[in-house]
Amino acid sequence: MSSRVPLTYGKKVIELFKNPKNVGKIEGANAEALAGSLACGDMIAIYLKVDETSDKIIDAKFESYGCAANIAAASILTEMIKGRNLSEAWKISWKDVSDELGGLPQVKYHCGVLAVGALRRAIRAYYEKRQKPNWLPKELSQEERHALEEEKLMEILAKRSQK
Amino acid sequence: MSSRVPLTYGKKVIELFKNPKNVGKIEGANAEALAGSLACGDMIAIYLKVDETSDKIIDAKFESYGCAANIAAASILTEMIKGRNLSEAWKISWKDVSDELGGLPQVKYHCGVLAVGALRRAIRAYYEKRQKPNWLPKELSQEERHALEEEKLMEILAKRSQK
Amino acid sequence: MIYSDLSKSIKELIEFHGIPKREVYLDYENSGLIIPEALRAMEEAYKFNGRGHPSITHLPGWLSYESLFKATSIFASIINCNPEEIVYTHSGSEANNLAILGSAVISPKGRRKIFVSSIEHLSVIFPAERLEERGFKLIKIPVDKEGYIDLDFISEHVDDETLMISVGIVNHEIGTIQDIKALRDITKDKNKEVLIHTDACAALGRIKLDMKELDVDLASFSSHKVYGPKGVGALYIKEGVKLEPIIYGQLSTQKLWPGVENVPGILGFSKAVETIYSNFTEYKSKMIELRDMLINSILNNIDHTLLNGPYGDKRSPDNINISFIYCEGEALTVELSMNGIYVSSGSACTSRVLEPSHVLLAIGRRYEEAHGSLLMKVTPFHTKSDMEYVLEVLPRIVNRLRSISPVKPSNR
Amino acid sequence: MIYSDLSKSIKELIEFHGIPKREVYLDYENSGLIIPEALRAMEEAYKFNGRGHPSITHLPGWLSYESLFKATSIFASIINCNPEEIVYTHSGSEANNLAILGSAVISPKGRRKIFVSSIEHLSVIFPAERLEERGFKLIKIPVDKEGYIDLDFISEHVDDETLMISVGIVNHEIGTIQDIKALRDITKDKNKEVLIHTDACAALGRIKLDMKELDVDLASFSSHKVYGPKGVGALYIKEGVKLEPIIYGQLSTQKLWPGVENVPGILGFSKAVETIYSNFTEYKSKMIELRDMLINSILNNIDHTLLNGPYGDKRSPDNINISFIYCEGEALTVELSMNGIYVSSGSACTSRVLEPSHVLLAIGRRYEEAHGSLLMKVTPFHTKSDMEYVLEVLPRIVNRLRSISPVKPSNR
Ligand SMILES: Cc1ncc(COP(=O)(O)O)c(C=O)c1O
Ligand SMILES: Cc1ncc(COP(=O)(O)O)c(C=O)c1O
Repeated sequence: MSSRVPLTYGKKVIELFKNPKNVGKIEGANAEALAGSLACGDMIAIYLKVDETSDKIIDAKFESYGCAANIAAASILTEMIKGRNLSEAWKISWKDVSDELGGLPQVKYHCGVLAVGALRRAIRAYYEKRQKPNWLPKELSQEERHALEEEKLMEILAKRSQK
Repeated sequence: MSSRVPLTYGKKVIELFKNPKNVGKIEGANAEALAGSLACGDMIAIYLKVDETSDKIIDAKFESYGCAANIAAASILTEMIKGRNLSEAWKISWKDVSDELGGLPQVKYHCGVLAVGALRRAIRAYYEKRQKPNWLPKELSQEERHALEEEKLMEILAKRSQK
Repeated sequence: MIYSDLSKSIKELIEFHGIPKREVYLDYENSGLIIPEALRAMEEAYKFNGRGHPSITHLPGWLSYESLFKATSIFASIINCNPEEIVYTHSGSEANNLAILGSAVISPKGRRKIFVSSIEHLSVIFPAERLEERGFKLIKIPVDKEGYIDLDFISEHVDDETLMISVGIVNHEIGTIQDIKALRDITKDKNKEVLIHTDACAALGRIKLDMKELDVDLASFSSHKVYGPKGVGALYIKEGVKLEPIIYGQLSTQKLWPGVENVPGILGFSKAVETIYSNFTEYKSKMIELRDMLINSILNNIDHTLLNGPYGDKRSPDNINISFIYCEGEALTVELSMNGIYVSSGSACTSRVLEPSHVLLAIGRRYEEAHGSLLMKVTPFHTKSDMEYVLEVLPRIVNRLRSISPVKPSNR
Repeated sequence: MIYSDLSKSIKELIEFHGIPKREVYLDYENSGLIIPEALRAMEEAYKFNGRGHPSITHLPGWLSYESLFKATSIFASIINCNPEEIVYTHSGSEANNLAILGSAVISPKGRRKIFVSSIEHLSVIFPAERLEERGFKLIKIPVDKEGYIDLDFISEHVDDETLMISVGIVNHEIGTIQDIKALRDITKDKNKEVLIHTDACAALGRIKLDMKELDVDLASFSSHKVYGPKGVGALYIKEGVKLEPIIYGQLSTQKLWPGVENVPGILGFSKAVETIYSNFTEYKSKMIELRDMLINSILNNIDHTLLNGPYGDKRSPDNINISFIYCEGEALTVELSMNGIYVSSGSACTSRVLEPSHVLLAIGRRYEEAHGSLLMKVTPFHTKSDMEYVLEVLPRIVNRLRSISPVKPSNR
């Protein structure tokens, strides 16, 4: 098989992979979203419980199908956003996630992107039936765009290979 | 350097290379000839003392500049011809020399050719001032031709490289 | 990433990982142990023969030549060919490149079609794709769900323009043992000039190989795949088949690959092959026993698993390749490693290219099935207790990963 | 000749030859001893690291990676470059091929001129000649009587169309140490895009090498030439310089040469380089002492001898190449062998091609001078007493062969 990429995960990644924080769904979550797909080999679901008056994230959980970096990225992201306002949470970039993990190998940047993509989708989902705040951009952010592109690409590839 | 050919000399070749028979010139030789050249890296001189009435070879010696196979070929050829008539000696081919040596490696066939070439030239030299016998062909034999070709080729190559 | 960062992070990782109490190494798809006898043969050569190298005008050279000759004769007699039909390279990849590119260089006009199966090793597929860029026509032979090539496709498509066909006798990922003799007969029936190449890197040491019986034109081998030293490959070239070098320099006893021969490596390689084949019957049944122990237990005890490749006698004795659906392969390999079990995966996450294993896709596996695949190869030197350990650890890991996943077997 | 005959005749030869009482091996132009430290490093890798190979998703892979990293860093720091600038092949010949062919593959339009010196190793000249067949223009740089390249020629001929220049820093046959820095400056002055390649296979371990100072783009190395294991070569590729692979397959940490890395071999190679350079000052003066002992004594005591290559400091510390006029080189090597002295020769008789050493012809030696040449290379591990033995035996052999010859020094 083609397993020849140096996976130079830092200690933090492996630690969180072994013992991820905040795994699972949230009973009564008021926002959730998915990014990635089985075909991608990468999929992250983010569940948020947001305080309706303060827009503060009271609880955050995730589910992940993917590599060690994927699980670690989702785990650390949920830790980073707990207790923050949605507007602050929105500002977290894939790079912030990677830094918090002690640096991701280049081939694994997309794991950070996917985690942030899922989070931002969840935030958008939260505002779906609510008044949209000014800080929420209309256009897709970089991370959301990348997640979407990956999903579409895989759909095409997967279809092609099934022919 | 380019020294990468398997030299698979038989025991006989090495034995004669170490202790060649009939080395040197003959005092009062009545025939002698040279084949090859320094530039070829291969050169054999054959000296013959021939009984004028019987055309029998009474003594044969050689000098050689060349590889182990070259020295061995010249040595064994002088042994093969001693006591023979010139007509019999003429008939000895490079293949006979090779066989007598227990087989020469392919890259060394030309050593046998050169030895026989020198001998045949000596025989021709002998008949230079004498009545030529019927068995002596007018045209150059294979071995003589090859010796000549090698000499000419080397002359050209050597000249070219000196430019 | 630059070297010093890389090194720091790997060191950290190694430290954090720790040395597991129990270890079972199964990543023979990549590389593995060396047989002690082979290591010893190589060491002795370095001490006594290594100074010389064959074909020189002195004693150490002759001694080297003689030892090289002996080693080659032993290898040749095991695969039933003449020693003159063997040339050495430095790896199986090089042997495959030499076979494919070296035939193409001197291909006659009008013979520009090359067939390779869609599940070949990349060191067959990539050179063939290079030839495509240079104007050859590359045709990928389809395979069925177990990886068997479509023989009808060959009899339909091989024609006067066909130069060569390359199909591995044992597939390196899914263990499919092809019927190369049938392939050969069908091909030569259409055009007897077609060169038949088989990549036998994953076959040597796993099945008996007989060049006379297979009657192929070219066959590739790799030393480290048969538990010999690294740095040695070999190509069988049937008498009369012509190739051109593809790397240029001083040729010596190796008439197609330049440079000083790796004589000590070659002696180690030959010794490894000899050791395996002198215990072949025993080793083979040992491997089959261990293989089936893993396959049967995993398929029976872990849900949503799929065997990749054929089951039973038509499968290479060493090969276990199973997809764990709803699990991602890299995560599996990393967690297995932390438990001392070392395997590889067909997941895209563990490859340089975006896509998962081309072999699994070619047999019709979906992306998610390929992503969740694990490849393990047993050797005659593994024990039942090794397998028991794997069977104890693996279900736990699969369960944990599935429990984290947003897509569960149940909610699909 | 078929193998079985060959084997029979070699066995006979070995038996007849016998093991000489005293042996001095000097054929380092071909191959030679391995440093015990290097052999040990390789053995240990096979025992502990060898199972894994770098860059895999498990512990043995990470351990392998780490050891590969360490070995490369040591080698890189000795030749003063970054470890990222090293790629491994399996031989010096492969490194040279990769440098030359791998640059040409992606050469920009209009850059089709390649310069190589006329005394390069065949693994540089042959790939360059292949490129000539593919439409490149090959220009051989002339050399003077000592083997120095003509720098004026370069400044006259290098132009906008020039793609690359390849000149070995130490010539493998005549030991000439080129001024690569001057070559570089003159070349880049004419066209700063020109790639400068130097074959450093004969230089490593003999002179100090500093990639930053030399400032070349590409440099080739061979492990067994520096008393390391066989099966390892390396190419220095300056940061930013682009090459394409010339052999295709699975790439891993080696981004230009496919196949599983020869990690144990690489560890042995690095250890050999480290061992030599940590004793460099001592080793160098030792080699120079032995070299000059041989050269001076032969030139002084045997008539009609010619030193090939420069004398003194500008000559590689290990290299002795002398023509014995009126003697043929192969005969010399064989008789020396029977006396336990193992050397090589530039005679046509010892080469596959009709002609004698192209290096000797290029420096203006006549054919008969080239035919009578002997090449000996000393190591730091030889002794004065070894040299004394050579000096005792050699004159006797030269005299005997001259006495058999039809052309004597006197009658010319
Ligand atoms: C089927 C097959 N072909 C070729 C190769 C390449 O061999 P190597 O690693 O010696 O280049 C391998 C192993 O990696 C293989 O399994
Ligand atoms: C200058 C030079 N270049 C290249 C090579 C080739 O190295 P290798 O034998 O590792 O292919 C050699 C040695 O033979 C050499 O001396």
